[in-house]
Amino acid sequence: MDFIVKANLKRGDNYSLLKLAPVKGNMPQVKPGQFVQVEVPNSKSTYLRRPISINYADSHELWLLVRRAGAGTASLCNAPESSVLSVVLPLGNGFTTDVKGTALLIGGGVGTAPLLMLGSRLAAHGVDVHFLLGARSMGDLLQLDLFRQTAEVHVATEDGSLGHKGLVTTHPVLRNENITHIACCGPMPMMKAVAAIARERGINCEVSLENMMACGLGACLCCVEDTKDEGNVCVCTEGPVFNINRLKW
Amino acid sequence: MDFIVKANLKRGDNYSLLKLAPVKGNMPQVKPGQFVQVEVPNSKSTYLRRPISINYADSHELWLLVRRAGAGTASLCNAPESSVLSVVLPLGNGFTTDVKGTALLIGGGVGTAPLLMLGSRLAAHGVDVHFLLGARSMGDLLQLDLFRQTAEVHVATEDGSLGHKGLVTTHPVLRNENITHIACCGPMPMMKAVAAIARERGINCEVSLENMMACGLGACLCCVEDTKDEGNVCVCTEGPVFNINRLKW
Amino acid sequence: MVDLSVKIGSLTLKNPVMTASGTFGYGEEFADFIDLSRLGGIIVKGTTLNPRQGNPYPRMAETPSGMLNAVGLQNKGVEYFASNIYPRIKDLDTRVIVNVSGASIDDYVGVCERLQGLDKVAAIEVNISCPNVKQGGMSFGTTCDGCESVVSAVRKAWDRTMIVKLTPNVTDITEIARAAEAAGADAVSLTNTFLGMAIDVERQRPCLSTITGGLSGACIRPIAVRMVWQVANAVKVPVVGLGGIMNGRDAVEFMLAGATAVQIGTANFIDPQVTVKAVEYIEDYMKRHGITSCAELTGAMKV
Amino acid sequence: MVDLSVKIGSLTLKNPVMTASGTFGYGEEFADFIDLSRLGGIIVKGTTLNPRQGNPYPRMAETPSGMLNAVGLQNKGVEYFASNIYPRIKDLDTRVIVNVSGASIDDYVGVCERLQGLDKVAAIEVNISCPNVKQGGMSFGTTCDGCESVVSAVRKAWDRTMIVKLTPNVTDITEIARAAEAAGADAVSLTNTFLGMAIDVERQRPCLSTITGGLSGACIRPIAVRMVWQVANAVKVPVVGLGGIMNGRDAVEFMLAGATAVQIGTANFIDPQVTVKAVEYIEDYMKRHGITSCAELTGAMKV
Repeated sequence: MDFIVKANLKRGDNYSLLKLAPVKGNMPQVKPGQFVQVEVPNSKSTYLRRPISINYADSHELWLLVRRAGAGTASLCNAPESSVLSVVLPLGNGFTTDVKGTALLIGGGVGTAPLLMLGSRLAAHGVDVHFLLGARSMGDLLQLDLFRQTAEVHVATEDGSLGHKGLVTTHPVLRNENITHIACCGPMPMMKAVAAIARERGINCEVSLENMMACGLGACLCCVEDTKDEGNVCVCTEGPVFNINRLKW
Repeated sequence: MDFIVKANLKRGDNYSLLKLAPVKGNMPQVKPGQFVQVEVPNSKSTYLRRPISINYADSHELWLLVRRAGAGTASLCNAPESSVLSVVLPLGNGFTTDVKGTALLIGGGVGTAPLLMLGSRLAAHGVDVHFLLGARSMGDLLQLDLFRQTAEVHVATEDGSLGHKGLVTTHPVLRNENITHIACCGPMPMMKAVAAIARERGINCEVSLENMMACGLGACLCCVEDTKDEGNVCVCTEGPVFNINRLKW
Repeated sequence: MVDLSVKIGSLTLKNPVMTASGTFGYGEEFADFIDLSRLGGIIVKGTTLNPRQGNPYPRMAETPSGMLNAVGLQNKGVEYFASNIYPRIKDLDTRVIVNVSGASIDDYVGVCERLQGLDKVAAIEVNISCPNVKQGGMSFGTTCDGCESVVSAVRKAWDRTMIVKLTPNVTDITEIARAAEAAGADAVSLTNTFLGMAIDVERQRPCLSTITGGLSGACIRPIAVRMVWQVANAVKVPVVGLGGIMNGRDAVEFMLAGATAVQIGTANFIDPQVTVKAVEYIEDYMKRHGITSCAELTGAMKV
Repeated sequence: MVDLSVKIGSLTLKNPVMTASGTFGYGEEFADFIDLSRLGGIIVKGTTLNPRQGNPYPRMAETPSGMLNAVGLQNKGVEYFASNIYPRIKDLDTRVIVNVSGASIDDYVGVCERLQGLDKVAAIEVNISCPNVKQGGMSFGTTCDGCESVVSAVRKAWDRTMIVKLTPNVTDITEIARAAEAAGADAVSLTNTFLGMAIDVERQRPCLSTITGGLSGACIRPIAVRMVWQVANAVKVPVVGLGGIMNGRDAVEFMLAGATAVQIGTANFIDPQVTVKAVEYIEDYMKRHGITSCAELTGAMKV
């Protein structure tokens, strides 16, 4: 499906927020936590599409928050306004929205992107939503204003430039005994640490994996994660969101 | 050597005139008929540089007239203003400028590009310069105004939309008995036909070849032309301009 | 009017464009993107006698104009295929071809015996060229004897069309193709992936869990086209060409080199609609060149 | 301080970066772009006993992340090299290595005998892997016997360092490498180009005058890295790695896989300064990773 770049907003040195709209037709329905596969124009060293989580979507707009990680994502970050991108979507399962009580949504780095839409959806359903956003430094915290408009925001920065100083896993909000659900997206060590805490406390917990993938459609079988129930399964179709009970870590 | 794109002027549907300036330092001395090798940014299907003839050069500017022939040249034609191109130059031998009497400079299509600078150089040396420019149709004749500022211009179009109707080889200016020298650049059949006429009339004649090349430096030995005196020689270093007496056609 | 149909042994395909095994799942994964009935055939994921978990993650690395994979034939086994997947795909209006793999000759034969009862399996593709498994796989495909032993055993267990998929990791692929033909193959398909490797230089570790993997994508196309041309000049059975086909033009290139039909693989990952676009391109190409049947296109390169 | 020097047999190079034969002329072509004395070595154009005109034009086709060539060893012969070219390049402050080719064993020996008198030829690279000539060339490189026969004959005629350049167009390159080692090679270099082909589909003709040609460039790097890794684990002599090195990172990848030195080829066509940039990258990489000598880098991939 072809999308036109309506706006490309730089966010810090390493991120771009791409606001896209379908060239024709309507946006398909999107669930929080789903992702897209974007063809990368004009990058000589990029052959495959790049999977990017959906930051926000409605019936006529799609937002992608892209981190400049290599040549492919750098080329996406430089997509000129009015240019056209080929986007395959929506892909993957998305986060559970059938949540009751208090939900803590924990994001690290660009992993905060899919939580914005999830928080907004959960809050609309009457869930008590708390965001816990971690980054190296204040400048790496993206879309703070939008998160704050959606729900209560807790911040942890490694250098202490904003909020709690330290990793998200040491933030006091984790001791909130009302938490019934955790959704987490970020670097693997962070997700593993959060999963360990959730397990210990008996809190239902979902994590969103970022395994390298080729097709995004369940055909190439490259992005597999080893699960307790079915062994290797595709992160692109069985995930990217997994309940930690399925995972071997 | 890095050049900045100062201007990218569309010329018809299929051509762009790129006006470049060195990012730092001065332009090297350039002879009419020499060429450059340009790295093609942002084209997935292009691996090698593209050889482009020099349209005009002075101490601080370089003009390249690029025809949109494939993905590589299309990407060059779309080079944004202020972007930087890596250019290796000047390459090749160039046209003889040691000419006396009346010179007829015959160009077809984008092959007219290097003749502009040659005509200007010869005219400055007191040579009686005539341009004979051929194209399918009026719209494909490029830089006519500049040619007219330089010397007398004769035109042949296949559809008769401007000047003589027919191929350049049927243009009456070829019957001018004062012609002592011909320089020709254009499609191979045109150059071969011009060479045949020059041979028959005993006129000194140079042609500029466009053999496919990889390096442009005489290293890869891919762009060879079979010569009477030395067998296969590199067009990039022994040419691109050859006196027809060296060629086997 | 152009006739796009092609014949592979006794099997007729409505057009020469198939999907390569392991790149198109069981077809269902692509049903949202294309009308599967517009394909000449679907070659489903490599199927083995017993379920296989495949290799550990990471299994993929992007390379210049290509990718390495080390999936290692992950599949749920032929029984699961027959009971659970076949019923869902048997009525697709295209040819369903099963790619058959094994660690031993008995494995290959066992898979074929189970498939024999599935009427809508139009053909099998015998995979003697998977570079990502420890036993069997490519080892059968790198010698004439290995090839002959698998193909002749399978020939006894399978009476419908048999295509033998060859590995390019050999000195002379025409020898292996002739061995497959002599042992009863109705067609050969080539090439499978090239054994390759990539290293993460900052971590100083291989990019794949298995160190080496199979290289596919546009990067290998010139080598695959050359091999198809050589094999088409060496055997009488039809050649199915694959290896880096990214679009219709590339499909025509393989057919001009001598392929009767083609498979599109890795390109499905980049454009899920590439197969149908290739069918359209081929039809248009034939019209533009005044070619009325695919048979005229096969091997039409002028030398 | 990092020590960039490497040893190939008895020959010491100031750093591991050489230029691949046939991609760098005689060095002079690049003197306007780089300081040639910063290179580990220059491997000059393939040299034969008698002058060769090479193959007809067209000799080149661009492919995805690579190119095909069919030059066919155009050169003016060893006598011309010795009389006209050698005097111009012998005093370059880098190692001059001559790539030696032939249609027969006598040809190879004849070239070596003429080179023997040229003191500043530091080594020869015996090319048993050119895909673009009718006789000799790759045919010697695809069998152990062919390899052994050339290498042992050359060994008798050449007492300085001998590198044997291997073709990747074989089933098992480690066998050929072991044959070269057993016959007296001081080192092996790999890979030469892959036999490939491209067709102009609109004209329905091969892109190259010779139909097939040698594929080089970034596209082949994953296969070449795999072969270097296999060979480095199979022989004791140093391995010189090449095949699609586009920059310093790629050079380090080959060294991690087991290469003692590297050659940069096709990349010279795209960036005439790539070799010197690669030397700078390697030095910086070693500093960043606390590696003090190239020997530590060779084969340092952790598995």
